[in-house]
Amino acid sequence: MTFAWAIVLLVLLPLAAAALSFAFPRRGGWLAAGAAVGIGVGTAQLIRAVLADGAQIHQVGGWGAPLGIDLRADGLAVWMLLVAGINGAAVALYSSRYFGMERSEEGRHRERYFWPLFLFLWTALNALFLSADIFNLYVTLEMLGFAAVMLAALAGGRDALAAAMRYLLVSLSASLFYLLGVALVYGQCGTVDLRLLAAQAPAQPAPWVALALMTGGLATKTALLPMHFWLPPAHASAPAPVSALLSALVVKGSFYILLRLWFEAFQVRMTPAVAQALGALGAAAILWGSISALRQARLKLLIAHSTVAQIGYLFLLFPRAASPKAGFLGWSGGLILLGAHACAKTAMFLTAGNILHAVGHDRIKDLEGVTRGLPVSMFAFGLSALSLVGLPPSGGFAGKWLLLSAGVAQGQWWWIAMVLFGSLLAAAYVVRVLTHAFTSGSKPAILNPIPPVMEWTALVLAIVAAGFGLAAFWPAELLRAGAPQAMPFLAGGAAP
Amino acid sequence: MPDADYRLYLMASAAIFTIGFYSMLTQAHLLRRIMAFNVMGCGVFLLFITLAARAPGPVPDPVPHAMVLTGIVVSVCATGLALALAGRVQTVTGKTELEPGEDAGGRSGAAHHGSSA
Amino acid sequence: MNIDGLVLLGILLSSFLTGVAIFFLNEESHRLRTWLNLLGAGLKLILVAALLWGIYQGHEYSFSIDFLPGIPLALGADAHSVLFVTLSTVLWFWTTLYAVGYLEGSPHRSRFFGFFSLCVTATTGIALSANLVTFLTFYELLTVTTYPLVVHRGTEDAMRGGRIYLAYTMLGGTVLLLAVVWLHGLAGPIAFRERGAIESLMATRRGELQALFMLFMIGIGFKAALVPLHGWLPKAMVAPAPVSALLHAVAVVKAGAFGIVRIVHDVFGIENAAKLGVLQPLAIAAGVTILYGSLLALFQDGLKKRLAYSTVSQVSYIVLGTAILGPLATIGGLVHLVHQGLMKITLFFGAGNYAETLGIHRVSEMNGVGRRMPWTTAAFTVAALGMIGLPPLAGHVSKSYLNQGAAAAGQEWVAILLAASSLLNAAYFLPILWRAWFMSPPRQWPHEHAFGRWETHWMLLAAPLVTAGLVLWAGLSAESSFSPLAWVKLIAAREYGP
Amino acid sequence: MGALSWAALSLPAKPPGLAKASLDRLGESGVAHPVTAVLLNYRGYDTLLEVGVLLLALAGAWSLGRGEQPAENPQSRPLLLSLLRVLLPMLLLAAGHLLWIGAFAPGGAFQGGALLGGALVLLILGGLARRALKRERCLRAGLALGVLVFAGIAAVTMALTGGLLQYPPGAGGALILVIETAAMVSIGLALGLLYLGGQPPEGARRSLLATPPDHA
Amino acid sequence: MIWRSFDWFLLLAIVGLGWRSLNDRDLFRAVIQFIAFGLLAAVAWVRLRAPDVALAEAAVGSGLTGALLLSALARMRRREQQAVPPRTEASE
Repeated sequence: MTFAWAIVLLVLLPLAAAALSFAFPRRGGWLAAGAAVGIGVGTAQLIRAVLADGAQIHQVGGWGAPLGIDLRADGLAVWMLLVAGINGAAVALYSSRYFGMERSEEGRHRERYFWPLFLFLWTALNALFLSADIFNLYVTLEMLGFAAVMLAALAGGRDALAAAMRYLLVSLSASLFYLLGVALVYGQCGTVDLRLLAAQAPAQPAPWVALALMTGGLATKTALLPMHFWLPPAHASAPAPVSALLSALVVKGSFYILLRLWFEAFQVRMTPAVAQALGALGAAAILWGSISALRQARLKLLIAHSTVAQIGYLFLLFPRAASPKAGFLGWSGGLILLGAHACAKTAMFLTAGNILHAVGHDRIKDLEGVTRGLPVSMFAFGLSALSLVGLPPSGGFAGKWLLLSAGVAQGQWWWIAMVLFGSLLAAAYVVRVLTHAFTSGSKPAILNPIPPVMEWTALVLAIVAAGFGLAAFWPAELLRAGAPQAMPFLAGGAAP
Repeated sequence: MPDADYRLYLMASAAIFTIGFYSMLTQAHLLRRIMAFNVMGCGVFLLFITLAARAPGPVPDPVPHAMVLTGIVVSVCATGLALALAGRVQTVTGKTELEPGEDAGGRSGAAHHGSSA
Repeated sequence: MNIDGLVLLGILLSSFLTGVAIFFLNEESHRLRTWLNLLGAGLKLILVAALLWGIYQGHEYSFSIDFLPGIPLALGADAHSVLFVTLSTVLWFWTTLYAVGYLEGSPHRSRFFGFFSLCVTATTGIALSANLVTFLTFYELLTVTTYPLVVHRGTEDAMRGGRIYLAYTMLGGTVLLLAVVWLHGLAGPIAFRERGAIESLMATRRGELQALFMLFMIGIGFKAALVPLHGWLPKAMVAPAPVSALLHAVAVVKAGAFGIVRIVHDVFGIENAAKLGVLQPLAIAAGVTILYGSLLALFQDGLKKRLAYSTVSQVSYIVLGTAILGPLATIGGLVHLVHQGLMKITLFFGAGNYAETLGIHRVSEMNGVGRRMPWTTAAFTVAALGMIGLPPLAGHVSKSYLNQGAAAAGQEWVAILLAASSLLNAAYFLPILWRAWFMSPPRQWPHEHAFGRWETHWMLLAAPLVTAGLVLWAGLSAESSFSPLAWVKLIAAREYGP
Repeated sequence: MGALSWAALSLPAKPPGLAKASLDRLGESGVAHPVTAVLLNYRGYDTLLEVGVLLLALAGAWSLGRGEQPAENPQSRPLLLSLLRVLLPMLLLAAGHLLWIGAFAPGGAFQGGALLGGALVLLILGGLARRALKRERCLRAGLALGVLVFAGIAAVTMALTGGLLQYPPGAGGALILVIETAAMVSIGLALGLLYLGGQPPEGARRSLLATPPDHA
Repeated sequence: MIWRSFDWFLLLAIVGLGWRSLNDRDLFRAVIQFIAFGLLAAVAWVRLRAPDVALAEAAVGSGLTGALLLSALARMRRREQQAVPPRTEASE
């Protein structure tokens, strides 16, 4: 199967499924299932191709950059597709029961609109990861943003709508910042192709401003401190599967573009100062996010604030990977952490959804005795917490290990302390939840039964998150096999 | 019709974008913020089109034109969506502004259980 | 990796799969759970026996899979591993039996035994680790799997104890992680017993190595309960008795002591460590811990608390032996790893029996308990006398080797220290024995349960009797060729061999 | 703003754009108007996703619940109706014209779609679209049409030429026209229906003149 | 010269209208100014030789967006009037 067919499966199939599920609202679940299978096949094929032959390029329309749009699958892109695929499929499975639980007119309405929006979101993610064209990335970014906002609004309550409104305004402004940057880049370089930009490496001032604008916009969409304010309310008030998508995947879309910009197209501008500055924001996010997660009274808000902190970890990738001493260690560490966080966060939000539905609230201090009613869910929560804290052999551990190793190789002790301290804070806030869950309360307090599929989906994802450190060498291999030639820093700090 | 003075247009695009962004930050009414977004967008489009007009050759560069067309459609979609959402926000909360308190993040729903279920 | 290596994997999986299976058992399927537990424990015993036999036959065991990029998850069976894995497997079997009896009828048993099995998996994993990252992995797993056991009762007290336990051990784990990452950054991935990397750094990176050694000792010292990192141990006493037994004799504290031995012997090498000048501070820390633990034990009225402080003190014997250069001290320290385990588990079984049968939690309530529960008290007495170091019991063997080793190394202060500690041991154990045997029982016990024919449930009785027997055996047959001492001598010979 | 102006002014006076490249290869694109060539051929993939965004925006708006009929002034209705009678055919004609001339002159699916959308808004305002708005299934199909046709053609070109949206030689013009027609219908519908601010109101409503109750 | 002053005039008008439309106290007037802003932008596109964009801007950017804004404003006002107690000050 050629790369082009994989694109048909990864982009056109979910897009068509989205349109069809809008046209035939009752078939949404089945269409999503079909799209999930197609995406699975496409991703598997791409992984195989990348491992065998390195990065793959497809010139849409046969024109080729700069006139046409190039799509590209390299190790990074395929890894992101895989992460999105796993989490997307899990959320789809979960949602097949979640929205059906509510038998009201409103519940049916939600289910009808969840599927097209969800499929658009998945289309946008796949298209985003495959794109090598910064204007095309803008279009995918908008699609991603719209789908995310409307999914967040699906809960329909007062909080959810206000949060979604804020999210939309923030997201739209951020997109325009990005687009303005694209305009400046095009005016300077005459191309919007990532690889051609990398080859040009212009030194004029305009790209600096462009890069600053794009970074600002994308960092806002990624909810990097101090532009994180919109995230907790939006992620916490959305329906559980949507929260999972938002935290696990949506913020990573814009983060991925940041990686592409700084490490590929404009890598000449990746000076130590820039890397340290981005890393410092990440460190601040770890602190702020963790401490405010500690102070939350509600489970979903706690998880949402933890996302802010975990995003901070992702930004530690910049100072780590930008160094010639540790490049690949930091790079693979950050990206493995990204995958691990996605799975762990999805599992956590799905668990929170189960709890919310089962006991009718998610106030942490009143969760006593929940373990008895929902042992599988709480076990899933515990397992995903392992990964969030970074205990071995979880994916979170593998990622942090590599980041720490990179820090040691660079001799930057301040960052190492930050990572370790962040882990302790993470341990503190997850233990806060587990403590209440383990306390033998007087009442089991389970109001509504939870369909087993919803509990087991969360558990399987949690097992993936907690166990995939055991296979951490594999994504590292994938990232190396598919590393584009344009990323010379990856040669540095290769794992022995 | 002689060529326009492009420097003027470039500066105007920067000004329009800045005005839009400033209002996005300072205005509270949702309708104004949505308009502010459109004004910002207009600034970006003006930059694109000016750059296209500066391209060497007899005809302007069509690529930015196509990009702007895409952008305009996206922004009208965004406007429609945002207005619909703003309408719902007003129906549910009775307000046409977002509460500034929510900016802090984390306050929302401390006492109030979101209707997500 | 070889086929033999699968035995190692089997040793881990025998309890891991049991644990996972138990999680999914219905709370009511009491019999099935018991059988599963004993099956897992028995299977593990058989596999360990097979391992011992194989090693005796000259087989080499190793198992490794890819883990982090460039670093495998590796298991191996060297002399240290076998010593610790045998100890923990044997004691686990009896603790399981004991726990089944102890928790009869209490809630959340599936959860309890699930984590119980996982906890032992982690302990055997620590024993069998063949490199630092594997060690770290199981070390953290141990933290995670013991937490639910500590908080098992779910009371306010339990939760508080659990929080403190977790805070200490997570902090320790973090420091250990830092040390491991740092060492990997300096020397690349290291398997145990390969000291080339360290040796090449000895000349150039002396300061860093010293700092690293300190970090390792702090990181592991939390679990080994070295003063002042011991604060969690008395608080963790809220756990049910079998858990305390496991924590003190088999799993957590012991894993800490074992970790210190590993780092000194197999990562740095005892001679390198001596050249770095880091052994003396470690010895002093151990000495302080020994005295401090014994002193505090003296003032505890709670029986389990007294035993807990006694552990703080006794475990540092192992550390002390490791920190003194010379084969005799090494033997003394290592053999105490086994002997202390046997004695302490017996003591905790005894304490559990008193609590479960008569509702006794305090030393002051123990008057005449020997008449009501002679078998339990006999086992308790054997272990307590062993702790004091009375010949021919197990404790005596360890202490005499430590004494001789210290003398050989020219560290006379150790002899004084040990004498003082023995006196203190006697001071806090003998009054208990006196009360138990010679004072008259009260008219009514605080909270008496009837258990039929025997003085208590037979499962609760069997375990301490067996372990007390082991204490006797380890002391009496110390000089035979199948005792822990013989095995330990082998290790020491290799450590100081050519 | 200063930095922005400074950056914009620092851009090269003759930017190295793609003007020449896009004109040079116009012959291969199947259309004669460069902007249409960019939109539907060189960068057709962008447009495919964009048609998706349009549908997504509408789906998003509908997900918020039912919209409302805009309240209108009864006095203005006769006037509006007579205006519509003249305007509507003209708008439809103009939309078709724009679509057709898009191949070689300014115009195309977006502009045509915008006119269609405008016509739809006028119909709604005039209360003439009431029956049409009740046929939700047709609306949904019409809205999805653009995406489905576009994606379908993308897949077909894949089968024919081995390249996504790589039109077989000579067939470019025709395929682009098919895509544009379907896209124009969907664009027009979507833009017009966004005006309602939600899903079309339920058909049960008696009179357009009655103030619709708030949809909570 | 004439064209140059035309550019000046056009751009000043656009910037001015942009500012006014976002800051006028009366929302209705603000929307009308916004529509005018869009139409002037369309003129600018023509001036920059972008007739496609001008067409789209006039139809979509100004026309449809204006219609959307006006109807949204009308709906908002109606909701405000229906709300109990009436809150007129929010429309400014």
